[in-house]
Amino acid sequence: MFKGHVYITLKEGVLDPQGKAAENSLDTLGFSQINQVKFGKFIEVELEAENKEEAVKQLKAISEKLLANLVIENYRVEVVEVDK
Amino acid sequence: MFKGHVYITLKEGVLDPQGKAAENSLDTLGFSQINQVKFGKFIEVELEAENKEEAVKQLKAISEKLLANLVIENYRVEVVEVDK
Amino acid sequence: MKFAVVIFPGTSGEGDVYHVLKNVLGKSVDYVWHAETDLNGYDVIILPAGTSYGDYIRAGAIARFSPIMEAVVAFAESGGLVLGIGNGFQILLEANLLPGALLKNKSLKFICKDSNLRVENINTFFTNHFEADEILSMPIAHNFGSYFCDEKTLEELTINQQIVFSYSSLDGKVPQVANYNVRLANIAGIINKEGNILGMMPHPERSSEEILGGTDGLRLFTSIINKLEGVGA
Amino acid sequence: MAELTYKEMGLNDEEYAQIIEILGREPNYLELGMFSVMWSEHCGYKSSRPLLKTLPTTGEDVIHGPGENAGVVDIGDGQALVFKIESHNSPSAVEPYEGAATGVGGIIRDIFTMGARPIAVLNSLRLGDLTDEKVKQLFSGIVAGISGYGNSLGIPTVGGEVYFNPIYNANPLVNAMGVGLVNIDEIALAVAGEVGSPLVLVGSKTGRDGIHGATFSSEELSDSTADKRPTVQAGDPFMEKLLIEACLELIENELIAGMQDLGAAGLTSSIAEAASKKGRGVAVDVSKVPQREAGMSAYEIMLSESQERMLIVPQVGSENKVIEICNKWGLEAVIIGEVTDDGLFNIYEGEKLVGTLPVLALTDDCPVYVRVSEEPAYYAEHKAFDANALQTKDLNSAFLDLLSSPTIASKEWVFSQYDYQVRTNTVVVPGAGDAAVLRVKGTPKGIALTTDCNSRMVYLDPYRGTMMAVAEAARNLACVGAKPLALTNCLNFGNPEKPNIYWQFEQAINGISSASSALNIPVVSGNVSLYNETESAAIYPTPTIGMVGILEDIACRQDMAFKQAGDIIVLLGDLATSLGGSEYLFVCHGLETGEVPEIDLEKEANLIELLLQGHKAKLFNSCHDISEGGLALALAESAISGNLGFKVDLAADGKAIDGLLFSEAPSRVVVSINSADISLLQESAINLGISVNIIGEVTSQDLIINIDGKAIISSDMEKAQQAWGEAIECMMD
Ligand SMILES: Nc1ncnc2c1ncn2[C@@H]1O[C@H](COP(=O)(O)OP(=O)(O)O)[C@@H](O)[C@H]1O
Ligand SMILES: [Mg+2]
Repeated sequence: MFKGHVYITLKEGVLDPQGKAAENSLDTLGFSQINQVKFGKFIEVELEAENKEEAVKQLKAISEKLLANLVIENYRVEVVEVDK
Repeated sequence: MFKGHVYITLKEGVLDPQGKAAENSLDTLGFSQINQVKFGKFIEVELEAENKEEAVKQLKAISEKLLANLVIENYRVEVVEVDK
Repeated sequence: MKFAVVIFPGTSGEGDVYHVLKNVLGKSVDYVWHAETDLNGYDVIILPAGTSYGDYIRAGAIARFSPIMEAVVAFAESGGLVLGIGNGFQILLEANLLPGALLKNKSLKFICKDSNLRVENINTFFTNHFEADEILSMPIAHNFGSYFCDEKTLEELTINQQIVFSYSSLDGKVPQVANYNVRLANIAGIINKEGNILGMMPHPERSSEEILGGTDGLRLFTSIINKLEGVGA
Repeated sequence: MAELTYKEMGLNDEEYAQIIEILGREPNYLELGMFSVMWSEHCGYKSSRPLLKTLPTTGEDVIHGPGENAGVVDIGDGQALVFKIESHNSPSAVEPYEGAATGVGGIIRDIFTMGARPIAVLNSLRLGDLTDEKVKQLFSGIVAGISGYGNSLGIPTVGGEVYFNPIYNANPLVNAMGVGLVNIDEIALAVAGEVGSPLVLVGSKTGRDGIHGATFSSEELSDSTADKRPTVQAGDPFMEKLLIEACLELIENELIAGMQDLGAAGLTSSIAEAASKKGRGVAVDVSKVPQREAGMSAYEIMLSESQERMLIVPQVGSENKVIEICNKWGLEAVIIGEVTDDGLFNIYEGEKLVGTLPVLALTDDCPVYVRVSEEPAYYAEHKAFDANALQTKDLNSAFLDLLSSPTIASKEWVFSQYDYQVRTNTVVVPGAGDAAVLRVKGTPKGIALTTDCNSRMVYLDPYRGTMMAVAEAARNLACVGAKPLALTNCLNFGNPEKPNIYWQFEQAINGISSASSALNIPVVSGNVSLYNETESAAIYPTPTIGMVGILEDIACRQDMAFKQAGDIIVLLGDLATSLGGSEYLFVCHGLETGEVPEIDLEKEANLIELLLQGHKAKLFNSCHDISEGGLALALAESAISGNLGFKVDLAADGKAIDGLLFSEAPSRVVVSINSADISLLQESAINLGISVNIIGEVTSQDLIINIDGKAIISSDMEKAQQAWGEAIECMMD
């Protein structure tokens, strides 16, 4: 059993109104040292696989097929084996 | 200038309909080895700070004040110094 | 001629377009459940507005994998007419039947209101009952309604006149700026190069009866009927 | 989770003793938990039942009154409206988005549980001072939650109200009203079916969320509610949508003997209520219940308030068909038990019997309290207030201040987040009129929907104030052309164990009764939310009234917008001056006091009759009732909506000028009509004893009110539009 993480972020040049809104309210809240905020997704996955490579392959596959929209998003996967 | 990451996940026991929907869809797509999918947020932050501790403190502060909804969400922060 | 209105799990807007086609226009129309795989006998496929699969992950992300979508793709490739309204548009984008993607509204809020649209291209199956540069009023109701594509795609859309509807002010002015983001933001509906697949965020089915405040939307449906019955489909 | 004592579960010593007596032994933890939720205020109506019994609940159109999941009224052509209003206050105070969202989910389940297709949602909100950051967060979270849930169901949110008052800072109110349409012969009821019929649980898996939610919502909010946060429930509108379609398909195919949604107190309550209807018993095996989390105890499973679940009792022998249809909709459906004849609620964990108690003990033996009632000192004090003692104000700036007071200002910021058009039946949309109007496809008919309650008036005089709320709801329906049919109510109050609060409660319910019988509008459903208090204070008593009405001919509907310059403006009703409880006193003098204006229910009934006659004769070009802000603001709202001005001339005749402009005295409506039609209107008005005051005319621009020839209010349209149209937006974004 493997545990994987998928990180989904917006591509350069794609507007991130959520990030902008956060920057503004942080400003009004007095957090003047915050320069930039970018919103993305953090997806935790539990999966079965022969080995780590196999697991990475699967995570990439589901990211490209379903979890991320490659027109606007980039993704990064990471596998953490679960010690039973 | 520091770069920080904020990871926001649903608290144990809080319903994650998106995760459920993803699991079902992946199942029908033939990814039978995927057991569980949990949706969270991945937030990238650029901020000014004296030092790493200072930066961590700020990330925690903005997570609690704005980024995370502590009623149903947990958060984790992480700082990566940016080498200029 | 016969219309099909596809229903996915959680689809919420199917009844509105069905009502217009059947009761306002007296056309024959069926609901088609997403698990079906056969679209034989239909002339126009409509992916209705609203929500599907709760719009989880991304609007349209799950629906595009429903069994019926293979048939929709085949139908479209053979030149059949496909109309996606709102959520239907989002599904067409996720299925790569149209280019680009729809992002969260700038306001970060759901927006329900009447919008003014300028017709940018009247030489399509879907717009031949409009007049060039005519200003229409149609409601919008969406969360993810701001269109996005890369500059290259935008150039192609522009050159091939694939931008069919633009958001506009009443006087018909659409800021003709160079700014790529602003130009994107004005896009309300696009068509594929071949001209048989239209996706739009505004709701023609909600502006097809006087009692609802206007009938501009109705002419989109009569355009389709006109073209098809004209060519004896 | 650590075991709670019966006190922590909200039971007192007497109640605990009573339970021991009923069982003839100490209850085990599971049984205790089940008693505590069923005997909570929320489920057991401990403090309210005796008073609620006094409400008029019958009428020729009433098919089902209180007691079912929702009320049902006949609208002809074999169709009926199913509707109910319900609160989700404390969950929304803790988690505004999910709290409000699940509130919508809950009321919608009540509607389709009756076999009705949900066709509309309304929402009645009370929030604190909108300049307070915390209040802004609550406000946007609540509205986003209603929007997020309702919109994805494809059910239009067509109306409601929002009031702002510091009294609600820590105690926001979220009342959601659901409305459905059903063919009378397809109405479903929550009955247990035959002995031996299986109990089928459909929908979401059961998790640990919401355990003791019912108890929680029956307690005052204190800092310690922070510890109760695990009781927060998250909604899944997609699952709800599948449930709607599946359940309606089951009913269409006549496969159901009974159906009951799972709400407060989860399985315990819905099973007990279904079984009690026929004095039946039930045997349930919790190990059969699909679970979201590992290692859940019988206690947790029976008390969980996980959302989007339905209990179905199939017609004998049709359980497989039922499960099949549910599966087609992608819904999990499992048999978790069966109906028995021994009147006992037996809970098994596999083979093992883990709890057994009499069904009726849970539903009918819940103790009932007639609390002590005492008139609070404030009542007489406020009544004694003398408005003549007020320092004089510049009334033109008062007018502009009122226009931008969030309680009066345009609610577009709210309803533009709601899909109010889906289903393409909404013909008078939010903001356009005093009530929403929906067509009924396939008929010439329309239905009108509204919610109303000015809780400041109710606070100052619970009896009068509540009569005013009922009257305003009826008037709002009549203003759009609808005959009021029936009402639902959501009684939001403080802690009834406090004599002053119980007095408010008692007076308010008497107010509903009086108005309801005088106007002949029966009460067919409702909901009670008590203990809306923090350490600091109780909320204003807020008996929200939801009302439905019918238009036999939808062509006779009307909105509030002036239509053409030259039309004459008529005030139907009196030139009243009483300022008691007015928004003017609050906004311009910082006062919430005064004697609540008198209300003459017979006159109200006649006014409504006059409006209906006028609509029928198509006399009115606009119609708007006078409520918050008084005559001046009613005029302004009609003008702004129509983008036309007005010139009004009033004679003081020694009356107080600010009173003339801003009094919120009831039973008054502003209409604009064709000058040719005035005599017609006067005729019918005289017969009904309603005074017709011609006060001015519609103009192409500028809002002007002269008193004794002197311009008291004078504003250009742009200024007024901005003040009224952008106030809330400016405060929020
Ligand atoms: N929370 C809300 N949701 C939807 N519509 C609302 C809401 N609040 C107010 N509205 C709409 O705004 C208009 C004005 O509301 P209100 O001031 O309560 O009218 P009235 O005073 O005539 O009852 C009505 O059409 C009402 O339905
Ligand atoms: Mg009102």
